Amino acid sequence: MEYIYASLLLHSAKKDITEDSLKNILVAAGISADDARVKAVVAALKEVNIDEVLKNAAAAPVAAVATAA
Amino acid sequence: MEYIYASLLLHSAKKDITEDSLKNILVAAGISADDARVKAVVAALKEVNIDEVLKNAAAAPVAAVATAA
Amino acid sequence: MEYIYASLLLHSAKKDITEDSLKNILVAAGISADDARVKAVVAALKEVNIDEVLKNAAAAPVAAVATAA
Amino acid sequence: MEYIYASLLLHSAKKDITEDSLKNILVAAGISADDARVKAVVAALKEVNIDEVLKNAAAAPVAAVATAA
Amino acid sequence: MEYIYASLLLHSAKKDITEDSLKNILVAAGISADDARVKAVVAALKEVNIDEVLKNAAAAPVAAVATAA
Amino acid sequence: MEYIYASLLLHSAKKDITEDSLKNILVAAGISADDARVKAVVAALKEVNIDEVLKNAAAAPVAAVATAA
Amino acid sequence: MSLVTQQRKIPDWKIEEVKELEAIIKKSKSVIIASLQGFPADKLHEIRKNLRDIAELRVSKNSLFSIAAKNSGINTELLSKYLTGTNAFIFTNRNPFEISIMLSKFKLKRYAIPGDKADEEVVIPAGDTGIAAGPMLSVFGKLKIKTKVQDGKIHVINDTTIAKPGEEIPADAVPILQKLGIMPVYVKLSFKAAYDEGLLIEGSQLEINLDSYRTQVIEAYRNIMALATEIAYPVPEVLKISIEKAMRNAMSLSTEIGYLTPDNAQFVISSAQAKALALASAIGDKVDLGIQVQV
Repeated sequence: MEYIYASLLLHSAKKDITEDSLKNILVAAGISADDARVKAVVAALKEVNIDEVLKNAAAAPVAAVATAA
Repeated sequence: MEYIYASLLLHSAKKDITEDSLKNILVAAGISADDARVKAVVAALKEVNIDEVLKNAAAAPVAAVATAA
Repeated sequence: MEYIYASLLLHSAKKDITEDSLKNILVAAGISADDARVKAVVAALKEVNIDEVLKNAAAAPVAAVATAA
Repeated sequence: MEYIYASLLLHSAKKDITEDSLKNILVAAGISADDARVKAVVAALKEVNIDEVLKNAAAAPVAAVATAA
Repeated sequence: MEYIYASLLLHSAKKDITEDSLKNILVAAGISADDARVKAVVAALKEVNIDEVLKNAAAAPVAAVATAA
Repeated sequence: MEYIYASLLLHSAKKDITEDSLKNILVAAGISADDARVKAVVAALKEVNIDEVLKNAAAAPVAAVATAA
Repeated sequence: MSLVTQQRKIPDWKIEEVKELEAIIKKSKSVIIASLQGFPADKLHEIRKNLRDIAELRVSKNSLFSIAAKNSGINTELLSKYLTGTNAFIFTNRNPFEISIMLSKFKLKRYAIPGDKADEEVVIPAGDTGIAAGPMLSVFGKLKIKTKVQDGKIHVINDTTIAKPGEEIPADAVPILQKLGIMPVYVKLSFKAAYDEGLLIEGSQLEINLDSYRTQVIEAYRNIMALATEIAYPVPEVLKISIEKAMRNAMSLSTEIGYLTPDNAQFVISSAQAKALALASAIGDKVDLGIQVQV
């Protein structure tokens, strides 16, 4: 999950999620960044609206309740 | 949430969460790390069993469901 | 909500919520305290078991469900 | 949590959350304010949109209640 | 479940779910597509608001994880 | 989610999940497959016992079905 | 017969009353003025009993209270508009809101009169009513209460509800309820105003809704927890929530982009599977998918 945490860190700090920025963080954390994986994550994240996803993540437990009720 | 994402990144990579390691990541992410905050977060995290919390986080919605049912 | 925040601040610091203590905080915050409201809040919160209410509100989604169920 | 209550008291009264304003309230509440913590909280709050956070906090529990009821 | 996975793959990529597109995927996966079943699935999905169904299902995996943990 | 649905489709049809088989499906679905992502998914799935995961996900269907019903 | 002076025209009891009022006003921080309009006088003693040791309730003439208040240094101009009709005066050293809350928790009941709405469910209990069988039997019949006659008295067969809270109580039932000692209507003092050490508080302000305070306390708590979580306020109990939230966010995001690692595979694949099953069950009754979706 390191790549995702790094991406969320950048998103949270309102920084662009690029291959470089992601790699920088991973390296700073002492993790050897896998180029292909970095590329894949950056490409995949371009296709989603992260804010939207996080908003839904916050709602998830509530939804869980709703389905059970 | 940047401090938490950075902490979980370290945790996920099985690295120690220290003032230095946390600051390194924040700086790499282009965030100006506040020394007092870094210190405080690291100190507070020492009292938290992160693995336990992550396990419980996964379980939380179930509790929610149980109460609602 | 200012009166409630000020009251909970006192509660959180384990101080008595009195007309004087409440007014002191509001004034320090630059708010002109309304005497009648101060009195109303102090009287009402005496009847409300804040610890009990907070305990129920504690684990956000779970508590929300529990109170609603 | 006194520092957060004090901050929301200021926010709720549409006052700036500064080190001074925060310290004033804490002192008025009879709490000895820790300078480093005051600094850290003020710095941290500068980075978030408080209104946004409160809106999201309010939305979730209400939804939970509504669906569970 | 192959027909469902194929349909979700198309939906997720924001492509129309037609008899041809569904059959193409199944064939590419090395599955011999049953014409009648393809027809029936496409017709049935036309009557369903897929986004709505998926949104409501979103909560479930959390519970699944929890039970596994 | 396309890569996951394509993988589950292959798994469900008892076909090997390889870079080629995954790419074939994505192309058939009209999606331009990203090599790095395909590689990453296939590599990750090698470490995962999908049958086991799906078995543990068995708790999910109940909730999922309940909402859909 | 001696000359009758202006002074002596004032009856002694009035002078005495003003003196007493002055004494009470001087030793009390605040006074609440409550209307006695339509308030059953026989219920006042229950309120007095309830307020014992906390406040003193007196029914006085407005004019006498006004004189006593003025003599005690109260700005009676503030109060004059409330000093009409029949009033009770509640003197206390407590916060007047406390008195109001206390009285609101104390339910006073009275007998119904025709036209009243029930404040609580009105039930005619089964058993002997003690009412002689006679013309009253037809009243029970009209109220659809099943009865039998035993030893010349009307017996009710089953507990029978004749009005739910908020419903009008049938006028025919009023004498029966009185006979049975059932008081289904609440009475409360209506506060006009409070005067608290120079501060005037309107009667409507005195009505405190404790539930709304509870709600506000919860809201305030939620808000501070949300904010503390967002800024990762460094205390362990907040950081736990922050971590949970970060973890959920990471799980959701990796699911959304189909990013798989051994530590999120369970979550991501389960999520895809749950969606597939939800969709399968949504169309399962129309299509034979060749699979069994467990319900």
